[in-house]
Amino acid sequence: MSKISMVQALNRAIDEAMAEDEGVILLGEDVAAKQGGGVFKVSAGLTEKYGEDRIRATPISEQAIMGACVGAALTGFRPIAEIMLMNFVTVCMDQIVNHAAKLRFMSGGQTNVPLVVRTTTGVGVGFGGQHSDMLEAWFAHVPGLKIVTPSNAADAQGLMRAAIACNDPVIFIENILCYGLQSEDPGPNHIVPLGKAAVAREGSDCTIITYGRTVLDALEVAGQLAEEGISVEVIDLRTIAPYDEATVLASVRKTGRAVVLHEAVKAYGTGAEIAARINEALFGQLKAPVQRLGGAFSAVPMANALEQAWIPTKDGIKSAVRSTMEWKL
Amino acid sequence: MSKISMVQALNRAIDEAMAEDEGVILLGEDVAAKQGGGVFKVSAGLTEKYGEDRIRATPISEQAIMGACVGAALTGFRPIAEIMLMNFVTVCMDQIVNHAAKLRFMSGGQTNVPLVVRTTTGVGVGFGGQHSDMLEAWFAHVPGLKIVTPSNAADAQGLMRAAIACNDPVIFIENILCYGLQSEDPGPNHIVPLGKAAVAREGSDCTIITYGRTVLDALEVAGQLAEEGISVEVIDLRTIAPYDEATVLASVRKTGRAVVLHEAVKAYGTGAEIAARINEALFGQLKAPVQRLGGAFSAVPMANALEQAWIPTKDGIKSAVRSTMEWKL
Amino acid sequence: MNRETLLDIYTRTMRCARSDETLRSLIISGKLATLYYTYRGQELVTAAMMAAVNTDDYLVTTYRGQHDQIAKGVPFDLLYAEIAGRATGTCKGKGGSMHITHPATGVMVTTGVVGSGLPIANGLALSSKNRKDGKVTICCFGDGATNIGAFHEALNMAQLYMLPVIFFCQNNRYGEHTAFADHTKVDSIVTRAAAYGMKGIHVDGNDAEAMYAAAAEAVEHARSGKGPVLLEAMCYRMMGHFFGADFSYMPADHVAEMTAEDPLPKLRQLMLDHQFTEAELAEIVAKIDADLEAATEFAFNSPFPGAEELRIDVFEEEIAA
Amino acid sequence: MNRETLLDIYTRTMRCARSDETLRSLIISGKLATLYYTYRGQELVTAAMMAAVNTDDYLVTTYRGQHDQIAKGVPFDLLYAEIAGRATGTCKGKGGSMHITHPATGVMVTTGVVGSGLPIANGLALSSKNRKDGKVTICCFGDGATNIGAFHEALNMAQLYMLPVIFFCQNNRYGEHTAFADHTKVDSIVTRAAAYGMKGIHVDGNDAEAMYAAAAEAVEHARSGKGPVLLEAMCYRMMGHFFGADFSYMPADHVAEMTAEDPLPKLRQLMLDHQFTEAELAEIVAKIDADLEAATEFAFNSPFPGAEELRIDVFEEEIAA
Ligand SMILES: Cc1ncc(C[n+]2csc(CCOP(=O)(O)OP(=O)(O)O)c2C)c(N)n1
Ligand SMILES: Cc1ncc(C[n+]2csc(CCOP(=O)(O)OP(=O)(O)O)c2C)c(N)n1
Ligand SMILES: [Mg+2]
Ligand SMILES: [Mg+2]
Repeated sequence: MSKISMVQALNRAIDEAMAEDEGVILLGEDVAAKQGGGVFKVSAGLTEKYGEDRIRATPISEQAIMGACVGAALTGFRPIAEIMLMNFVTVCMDQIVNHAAKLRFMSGGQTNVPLVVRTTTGVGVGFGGQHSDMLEAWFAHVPGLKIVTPSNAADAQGLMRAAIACNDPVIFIENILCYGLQSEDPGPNHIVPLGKAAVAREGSDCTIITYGRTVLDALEVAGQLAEEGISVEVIDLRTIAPYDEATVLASVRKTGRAVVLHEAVKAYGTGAEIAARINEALFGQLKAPVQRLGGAFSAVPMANALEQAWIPTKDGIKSAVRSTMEWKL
Repeated sequence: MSKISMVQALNRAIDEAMAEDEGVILLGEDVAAKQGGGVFKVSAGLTEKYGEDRIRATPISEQAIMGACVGAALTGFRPIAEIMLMNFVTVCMDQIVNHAAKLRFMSGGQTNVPLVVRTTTGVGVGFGGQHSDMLEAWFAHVPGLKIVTPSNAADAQGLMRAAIACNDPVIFIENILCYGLQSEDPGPNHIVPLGKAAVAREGSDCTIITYGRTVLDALEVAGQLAEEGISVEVIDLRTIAPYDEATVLASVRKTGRAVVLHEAVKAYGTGAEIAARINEALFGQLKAPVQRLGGAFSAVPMANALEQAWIPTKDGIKSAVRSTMEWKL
Repeated sequence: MNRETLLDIYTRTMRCARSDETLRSLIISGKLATLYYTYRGQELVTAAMMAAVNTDDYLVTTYRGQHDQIAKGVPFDLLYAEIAGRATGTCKGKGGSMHITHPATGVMVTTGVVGSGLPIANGLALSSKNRKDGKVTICCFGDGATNIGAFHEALNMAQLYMLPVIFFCQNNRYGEHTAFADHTKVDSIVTRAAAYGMKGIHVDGNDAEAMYAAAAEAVEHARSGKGPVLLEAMCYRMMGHFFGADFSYMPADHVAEMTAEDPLPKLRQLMLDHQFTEAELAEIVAKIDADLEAATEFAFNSPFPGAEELRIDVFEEEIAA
Repeated sequence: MNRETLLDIYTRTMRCARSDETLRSLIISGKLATLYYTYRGQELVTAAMMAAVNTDDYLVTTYRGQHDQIAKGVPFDLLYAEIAGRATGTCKGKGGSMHITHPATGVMVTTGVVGSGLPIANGLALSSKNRKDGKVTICCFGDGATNIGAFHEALNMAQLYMLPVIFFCQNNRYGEHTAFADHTKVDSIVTRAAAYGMKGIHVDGNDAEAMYAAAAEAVEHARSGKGPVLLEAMCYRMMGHFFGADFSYMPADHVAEMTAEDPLPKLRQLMLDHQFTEAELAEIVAKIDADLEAATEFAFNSPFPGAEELRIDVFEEEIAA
């Protein structure tokens, strides 16, 4: 079967959506043909097909980008806003949180904001403190937003189609390190529904719950632990919100053990909510405390030596699973 | 003993700090004498004493306010930035998160940002969706920030002194509904150290962990439950970061039961982290699952009927404690 | 200005003015408990502007925009029910006076965050430009809002894309407690149009004829594809920031000076000068007052929203209980 | 311009130019793996500016500000160690090239977020104003940064408070892949000064004499209490956004046209015109090259930071392991 990279997959999903619906438009810095189709080339070739009215390169004005997308969405467009790197959402949180997320509710359902905010981030490329943050926990705390974090190219394609089709605002978080990842080509018009986690690997002893790039780490660790006789089930959430609690609980009910893993800072990260919910639902039924793994409690350091120590390592994941297996009161 | 309101207490703490250290300055919308000393009058009388160079009314420019405070702090000033309502941090998150919080780390300790960000919020006054949010969980997720949430006037005074003295950035969250609250006057130069929770009421059956305005609700509920023979201990965190885990765990170890309560949206709120940590530390030692109470999963509605249903009620707190007491596997 | 337009402006103005009085007296009498941002002194600027556009043109406004909504055509009964937090309000009571939405009259967003409406207005205008639907978008905001980043970003983008949007600054000379001269060093906001290569218009908003001419010129410019306009209408906030708020920080002599410019008596005189009779004017007001009384009754007789509404309109799908 | 100043500018320029070459060749050869924003084409503008200020004046710059830092005086060895992620770097390797801080030479903040330096620069200048320490603050940023909200808020506040700050726009005609004319409709950034009542200066940044005169004028204005200045120096980003990045979106004929304006050969000619000899110039460069070689060696021989550094400098107190 042929392969497709995550960049190609995203491009295809947007292309398909644009072909299908004139209301799909894309705004962001450098996204048009004149600028080479985006810094990561996700929108390459689209201006040529759909024109500059639909693929709009913007000034460096994230509030204006987001506001324009919110406004257009209110009239029935399905805009995609590209925020070049996730840290830059900090200059347009107002538009996302006070407006995009709330306008359906505050208008009593008269209006809605079918908007996709595409952004990317990732630790491990030496981009340092202001270009590497994973801020999904902030958005998960905001009623009205959906949050997507694909871990592979095929899902990226299918989730992007679902995100564009969604009638509510979606934060679509890509990981720079995953852009080149190849998946088996799912073919055209592939759709992965929001709110459905994937069991990325089945297992019976311990569940790792994760999303985005760290799914790859979890799968690699699961493979290694299998050789030690530990059977790890890996859940790829795919969407953080809506949270697929049923899939998570079914797995943890089966294994009795859970490790929650993400690249974002551990403290007050999404892992806290997931762990709290597992504990609430399965109190007294767990064989070991739910463990959480996440980034260190500091800004992301630039020096490679430190950056690698910042991020949860495969060794760290392995020992978390092992200590969960060995846990005794 | 004489009484003092929270507004008076905050004013006194700032006044004392300004008298002591010329580096303490205040920037914010309407804060100077010409504007009446702030919308909530917290800075009333200070311009007259310290002059317009130190009490600066600003344009409506939260990024400029925060940036000016960050810059001044880098040179040794101890600025206080007033952000009129907490929702407006969404227009200056970049300065707080990418700069104030990170500059000490990114500079390798060469610079630091002794800044206090004062802001206020609160559900229950009919301010609606864009003026009522409690966003402390966002800040708790950001390494480098400290977070203060006083529940009474005396603490507000003492914590404000500690916050201004702190050599790192502090987010100081006030609650509009508490401004008029009276405490016994703690007298001048009262200091409450950051990172120390208070046992607001002792009890033996169940611990309520909370902070800010909901401490009052918890205390009221504890009083009522005492009549039913349920002995509730109330922990007032006072600072969310640093988190006083020792005090919390000591209490929950004793009671075996915990309810975490806050006004902020429950999902992905600070309660998730607190619950996760209690579960991690006391796995197998709890008599019931840790319960969490927080705001509903929607924007804050304006209509009073809905707003009251949005916020955790005293009845809700009561039944959470009761169900925790009655919990059976 | 022809008599028909003048009458239109007068009617819109008086709808604003009478509603303002009604709401203030409901609050004073304790019948209504709400945060209300009176626009006393700004009735005319918006009446003239809305007389120059169509009902289906888009409007974005602020917490202080009840006059903008009324002048645009939002029915009193739905508006009052919303302000009173009733299930029958424009937004089922969820939004409240700071967040009125009413697409039927083009009222797309009312925001409580200063400056945030401007970027959103661009999006509405971009929609019109792409669809070629011929609509213009009016975006109302105050003088204080022109110092916030969103203003700058929005104006630059609007000009770059040549969007059919009118940035309508109602310069009432105060942003909360801060006087115009204390929040910027420029003498007029319209100076800033040049920073984007944008057309700017400055007008005395208390002069009905000048105000209407300025509005019509701005609308013609935007609608005909010549790009956005920054229109600054000078007016005055005759009371505190919100109704009931202290405004002792406003110098009494300046208040007196500006009160002499009150647009309501001036407009009334203009009507008389145009041979409208006292009786005609009284009849218009009587009709408005009757509408307001009916709206008040409708609002107070309407049910409150039920708690289940917290799970509705968060997403398209209702959240499970 | 006197010969001494000219020599100073030349030396600063060549320190920037030689360092840029050094870093680029270290990256090409694979010895250094880092994201590096070359400032090729912008050496002179900053050299002239820094020649006009004192070492203890404050500087705020961006990811592309290595030339600003070098021209301001940051020692090569500390800078190179930081870029190479070593414990001996200015910031112990934690910040990296995008976040150089070096208070000893006034380098207070280097930010990677476009436009965010401007509000912070105000704070440094406010500190100087309140302390009356006579310092000025130089804030460097690009043309693209002038469309973001922080720019607007900062300029308005600076003028309102009459802060001693120079907003130094190095207009290199690109913001990432977007050409100047595609991100705003104004012909020059300095037009925007009027939107704040601010003094604006526009200068050909490839002309050493004009550039130095403009810098000196701006510094005199700010330092003497006359308020902030928006100084726009026209220059050109001769390569891609970061070193190694594709820049095929830059039209070849425009690149050629701008290359003819390259400040380095022009400055060299000016030196010769001022009777500096080839030998003198060569000696200056040789000395710089020796410094750079030593710095490179120092950097590569320095240790990496240890993992415990993740718990240090987050707060004043070290975080417990
Ligand atoms: C971002 C932001 N900062 C502060 C506020 C608080 N606030 C509400 S209205 C207002 C004054 C606005 O003045 P102006 O733009 O002149 O409008 P006006 O109230 O005069 O109509 C302020 C500061 C806010 N709502 N949003
Ligand atoms: C708020 C924000 N948005 C986007 C970016 C991504 N970005 C980095 S540099 C840059 C271009 C900046 O252009 P300009 O201000 O002209 O500076 P130059 O790179 O030319 O020196 C962009 C868009 C960013 N760093 N910050
Ligand atoms: Mg105003
Ligand atoms: Mg540039």
